[in-house]
Amino acid sequence: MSNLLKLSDVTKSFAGVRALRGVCFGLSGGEVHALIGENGAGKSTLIRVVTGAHLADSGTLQIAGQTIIRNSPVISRSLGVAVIYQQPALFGDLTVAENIAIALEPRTAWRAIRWNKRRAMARELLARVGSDISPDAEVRQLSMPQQQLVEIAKALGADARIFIMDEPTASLSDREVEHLFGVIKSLRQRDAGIVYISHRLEEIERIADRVTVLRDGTRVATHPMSEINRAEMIRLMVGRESSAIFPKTQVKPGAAVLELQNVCCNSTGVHGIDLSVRAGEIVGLAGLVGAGRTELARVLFGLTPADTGRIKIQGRTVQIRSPRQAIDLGIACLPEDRRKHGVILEMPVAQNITLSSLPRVSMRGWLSFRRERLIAHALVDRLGVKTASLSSATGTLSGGNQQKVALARWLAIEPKLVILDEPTQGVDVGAKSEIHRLMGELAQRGIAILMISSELPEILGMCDRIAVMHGGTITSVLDREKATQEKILDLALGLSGRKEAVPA
Amino acid sequence: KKEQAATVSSPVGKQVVIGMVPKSKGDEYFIACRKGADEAAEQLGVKLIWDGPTEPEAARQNEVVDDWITRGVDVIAVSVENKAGISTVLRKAREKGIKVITWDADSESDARDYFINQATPEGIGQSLMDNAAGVMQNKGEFALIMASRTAGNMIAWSAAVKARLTEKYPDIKLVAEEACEDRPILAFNQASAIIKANPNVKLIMTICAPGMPPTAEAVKQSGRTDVKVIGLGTPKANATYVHEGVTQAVILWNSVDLGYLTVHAAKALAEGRLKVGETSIDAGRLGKIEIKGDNVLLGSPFRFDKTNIDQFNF
Amino acid sequence: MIRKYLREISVGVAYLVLLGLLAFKSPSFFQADNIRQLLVEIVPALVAAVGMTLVIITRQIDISIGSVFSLCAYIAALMAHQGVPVPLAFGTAIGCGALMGALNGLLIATLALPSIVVTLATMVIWQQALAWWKQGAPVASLPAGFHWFGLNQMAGQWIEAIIALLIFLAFATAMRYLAAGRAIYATGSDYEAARLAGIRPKLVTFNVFVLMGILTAAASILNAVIMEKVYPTSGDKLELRVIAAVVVGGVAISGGRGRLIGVLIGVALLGTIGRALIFLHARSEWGATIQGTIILLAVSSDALDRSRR
Amino acid sequence: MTQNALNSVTMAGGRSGLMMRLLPMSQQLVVVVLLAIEIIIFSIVGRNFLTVENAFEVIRQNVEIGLLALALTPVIVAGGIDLSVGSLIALCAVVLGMSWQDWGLPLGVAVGVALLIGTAAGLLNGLLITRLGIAPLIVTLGSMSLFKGLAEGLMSGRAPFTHFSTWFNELGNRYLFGFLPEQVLIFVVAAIAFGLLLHRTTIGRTLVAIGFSFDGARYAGVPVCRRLLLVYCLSGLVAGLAAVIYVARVGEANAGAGRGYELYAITAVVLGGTSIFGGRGTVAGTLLALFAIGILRNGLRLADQPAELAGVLVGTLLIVAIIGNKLINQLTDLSAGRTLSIRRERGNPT
Ligand SMILES: Nc1ncnc2c1ncn2[C@@H]1O[C@H](COP(=O)(O)OP(=O)(O)OP(=O)(O)O)[C@@H](O)[C@H]1O
Ligand SMILES: Nc1ncnc2c1ncn2[C@@H]1O[C@H](COP(=O)(O)OP(=O)(O)OP(=O)(O)O)[C@@H](O)[C@H]1O
Ligand SMILES: [Mg+2]
Ligand SMILES: [Mg+2]
Repeated sequence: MSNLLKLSDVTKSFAGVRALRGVCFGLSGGEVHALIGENGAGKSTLIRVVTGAHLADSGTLQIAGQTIIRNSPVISRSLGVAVIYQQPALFGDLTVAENIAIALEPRTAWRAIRWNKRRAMARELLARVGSDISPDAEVRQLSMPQQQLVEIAKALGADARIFIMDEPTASLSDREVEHLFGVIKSLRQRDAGIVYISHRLEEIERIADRVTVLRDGTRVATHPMSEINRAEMIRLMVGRESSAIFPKTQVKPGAAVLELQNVCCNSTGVHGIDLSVRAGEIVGLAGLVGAGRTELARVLFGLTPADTGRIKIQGRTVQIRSPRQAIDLGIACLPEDRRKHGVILEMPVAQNITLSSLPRVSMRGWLSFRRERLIAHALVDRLGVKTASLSSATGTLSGGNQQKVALARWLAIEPKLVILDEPTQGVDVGAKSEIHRLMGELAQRGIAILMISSELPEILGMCDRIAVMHGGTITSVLDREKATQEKILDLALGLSGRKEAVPA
Repeated sequence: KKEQAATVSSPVGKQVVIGMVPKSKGDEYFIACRKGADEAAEQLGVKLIWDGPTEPEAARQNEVVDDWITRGVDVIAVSVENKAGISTVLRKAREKGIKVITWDADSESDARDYFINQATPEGIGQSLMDNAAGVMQNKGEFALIMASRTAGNMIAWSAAVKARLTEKYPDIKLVAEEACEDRPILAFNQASAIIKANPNVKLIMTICAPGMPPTAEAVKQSGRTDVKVIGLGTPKANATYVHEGVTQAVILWNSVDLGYLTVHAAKALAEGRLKVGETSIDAGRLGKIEIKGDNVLLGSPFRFDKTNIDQFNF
Repeated sequence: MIRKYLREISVGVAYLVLLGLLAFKSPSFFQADNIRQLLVEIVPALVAAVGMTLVIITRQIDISIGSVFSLCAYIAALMAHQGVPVPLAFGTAIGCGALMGALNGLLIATLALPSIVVTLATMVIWQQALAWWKQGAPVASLPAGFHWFGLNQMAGQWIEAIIALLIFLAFATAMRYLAAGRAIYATGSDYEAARLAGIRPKLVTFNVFVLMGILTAAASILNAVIMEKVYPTSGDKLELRVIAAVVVGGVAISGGRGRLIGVLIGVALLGTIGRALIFLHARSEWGATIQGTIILLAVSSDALDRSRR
Repeated sequence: MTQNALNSVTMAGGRSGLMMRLLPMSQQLVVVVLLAIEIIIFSIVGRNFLTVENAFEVIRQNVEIGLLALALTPVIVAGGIDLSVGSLIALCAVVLGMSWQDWGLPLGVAVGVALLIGTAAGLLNGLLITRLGIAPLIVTLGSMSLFKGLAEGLMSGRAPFTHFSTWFNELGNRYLFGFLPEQVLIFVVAAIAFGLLLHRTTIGRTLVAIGFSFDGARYAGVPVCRRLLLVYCLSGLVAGLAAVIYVARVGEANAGAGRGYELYAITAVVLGGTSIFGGRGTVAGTLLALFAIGILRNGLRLADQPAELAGVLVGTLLIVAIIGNKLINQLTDLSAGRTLSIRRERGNPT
């Protein structure tokens, strides 16, 4: 096996933060080398050092046997490194074809563009990741998962031997994940090496040959997959025995909090939605990418108001025309895209937390900074947010902690119904189990929860009932007992379910 | 303390300080005025501060004067952009014991001691219109390009022109009226368009010093020898066009002398030599200049044409 | 397809309506020499607008072009006046434009300062410096080679139009079919992604501002040779006119989007109104009102489109 | 877990907390220094510079622009911009004159009408920006030309309106107790009002949120459209007020009023450390910058220096200030890369 990648005691720190401390890492042809660790452990930073997005402070880097002095995205690429970054690095205003082409074509500025060639190439690559996105679509009109797919296609296109994937499946649903794994296998046969980062350990178990665990910027262990199990991985990542994931707490559901009857929203393609969520109940929304789960959440939160149908909150028929109204009705919504919608990165933690409950921290419109600090402090403690202070910019927190801040904001309004859109996406096991624990706690306090997740184990583990969406509508609702991975997948794929589909 | 300040800024000692405000810096016409003012200041050994708006905007002049009141000058001489506007602050200056002169354009008469009167709006309007009529043999179409639609004096002048037109020249028709915002290129474009759009326009009158040469240029480039130009401007800038016969006449007073005279009057005023009831003032190379009431008369507008334009270099 | 070019189409239609009105009300508008005059009138704005388009696509803005325009033309004139060979004078002017653009670029690209603030500052500086330096005196008695490049009037006018057209076509094609052009779109669309893709966004931004300076200088020369004198105020308010034309032409102020063809139409539309009003014998004091209305209508048009999807 | 979070909050609070509060102020600090330098220099070279009268004179002369700057601060903090305020002064001034002289309304009422027009114009801007989602820069670029055009059209070559009642002119020229200009009172009130609005009310807080991230604010249930409408209406209203004071001070109303003021005002706001990208900004900073500029103009004049020099120096001041601010930022914890990649997530700069 050829040695593709070799890092030895690489160190990298950002003003203040020591992101990497003397990390060693290797990758050889034909293997999938998984890189795991909690949020902020340094995974992304490590791979950004390899790709030249960041320059290491010290340590040596060898790509394909060559020692790199001053790395850069261009150099690493020329040496056959292809990368899928955690935040898709795409050009929203440009077409899919061009996004892919820019990554693959030579760097020279005085080069003629051949558009047809670009389109053809894009179509071919997208097909390989099993997607039919039009090459002429503008990327900014694609959903997050679709953008992920473009990223993957981009990486595949490069005739690279080193593939680096930073949480590629974070927003993908099982079908695309399967496809990706297929691709990875074929790459592996071609004797390429893959560095695979994910917070989903079952994925790791399936495809990885080796696992390296990072904690606080140091490498704690590297093991062949055969010699390590999930519990061990978690222990290494977290540095302590972690509570079981999905701690489902049994709650006796109360009266219906949310009732939907034939809700339609033409602009988003959501139609014929019938669903009810009772107090203390956790209802899961499963489905493939683009099934319309997030769209439904947006309808309920008044971002794209429903055109027809009836929405009842605690038995009262209501109109939800704006998020403001939704909040006044006691509806909270944790959005899918944390960094864009979930929190305001530049704002201090405290201000982020109280943003949706300003009436509670003010008298007749006058802010009371004391109350703000009190409320924020209380929630920061309750959720165990790791932050330097209440007044540090939320953007300086790790994604997982940003997610907790976003959640805290919604707890601050003391909601009746909480909509969670991919609440644990890209969140590490530690933070993840805390978020799950919190969900249980909320349920016990009689709050109704509607959770969207692309991670079936999570759905199966957490939910009392599971509504499966396909093509913009709910094809069927399963009870916890009846639900199995296979069944849900069938329904999600629209193979079965038509018969049991609730009449619209 | 003030004495010290004075001596600091002027070793000569008690030197007369005159603040002179043009309507707008960078306008050829006022550049010419400044020439004369500097010349006189040189002769008389007075300290001349020359400052004003870089673009015609009413409030700017007030601010200059306000600050000079604070600074403490002996005489403030203003070429008034906005009559009512400036008068309030000029009165304030007089209360503070500063002598006030208006030149080129007058303020309200109680707001200043003397007006260096080279022409009233009516006077200008009349001679412009009369000259135009002369060129057009009292009939036909003509167009008007003014510096701006907002400056008070512009409005007054164009009004005066129109008044004269309706009162004396029934057969002359004003077919187009543009404002060039004091921007030569606009005057050029507007003139060229006017000529094309109004085939039988016989004359373009441009009441805007920077706008006049471009107007002539446009007429010249249009190749229409039958269209003539007159207007307010400085001789030197228009000389070539006058000789080429495009521009028939440039109406103006000798603006260098205007600046020159203003400074002389200012000094006299400051030293109390210019008392109420004086009938004349001795203004250096201009000799004795007549005074009527509180108006120092430079003489009525002057008509530059082929015959005399080369004698003036401003 | 129609949606993609909605802005170009709607603005184009508006322009055709205007021309139709003229053809109907005052056909004399379409005399050859009037059209030439019109071209000459529009040309400088067009060349500057090409530069501004690049700048705005890079998600920056440059409001200093008015001052740069005045200064470059003035420098060229002064040199020519002092007997420097005209081509050399023009060359130097362009060089100065490049330098002033480079200064903006340096502050904006390397120090990552907001372009609107930087260029606001340089605008004031150049403008006031020029006013201070020469107190607004125009440069007269220029050598023969200056006015209309030493050609006769008609030839000069055609040359102007042709030069501008060539510049336009060159950039229009480059922006679509040259990697360098696409790099500008990429940089404006997402700076960080551009960096990761190995496009050097700093360099791109810097170069764009240098180009802006050069094109501004070129425009100022095209404008200077029209008359026998060069005035230090020749560029007043140019930035507003140009930016307006560019956005009317459909270039997104948020960067990354827009096509030069639209800009061409935008410049033509806004550039024709003034002259058109005179030919329509309209009360010209309403000119600014009409301009404003057109700008607002144009930009509203694609807002409606956005709400449709 | 909860335990150590508690610690970390209480422990690490101090330093980075202080930094967070100081960081947005760094440019204000730079401006303070520049201001001090100016004052020192001018009190040496300028005549009667360091006097109470002059101090108030400076403020008095900058009241109109100052008002605009105050109103623009929340606009820019909310991530917007309003180029139309200068032209709006002209429009309101003309309307004021007309409604008084032509329509024979009592001057008091005419003032009301002017303010109303201003607000309506602001509303127009706001509606175009929020309902149609067009970039503020573009909308107000258009309305700038529109309002100016309307003003000129309405005047159409007639003489400016003058000879307003004395009580009205005094509003712009009388000195209470012999030294305190009346309009300065109005300005002080406005300054305090805007200060409170932006920094002490929930509205101000939501404006900051909108400025940092429009979408983020929307998802947090902030009534973004209503808030934006509010700030643009306010800036319209204040432009109207500025027009009234302008007319009162200069004693005449015409379509040339307030030309170019928008740039002076914007200069003051950004010099005062308000981020043109939205989010960061303080009224105090705006005031500081306003004085820095006003004193520069005034001081140079008292030192017999030409206005152009003042212009050049203002430009230089602006560049020095933002560079200085940049350097300070780079010394503090937020590295360039950090701020940049966070900016990535947000809308466009202009
Ligand atoms: N550009 C940056 N500037 C400053 N600090 C950074 C930067 N990038 C990462 N860090 C810090 O470096 C540490 C490691 O970040 P990194 O993104 O590598 O974590 P990660 O392992 O990718 O976490 P996740 O699982 O959330 O992706 C974090 O504490 C983070 O705060
Ligand atoms: N540009 C940046 N500057 C500073 N720190 C950063 C930057 N980008 C990421 N980080 C830090 O890196 C760590 C991981 O962030 P990253 O964006 O990789 O993950 P995420 O998408 O935020 O969410 P998660 O951490 O759950 O994966 C966090 O501590 C975050 O604060
Ligand atoms: Mg990461
Ligand atoms: Mg991450």
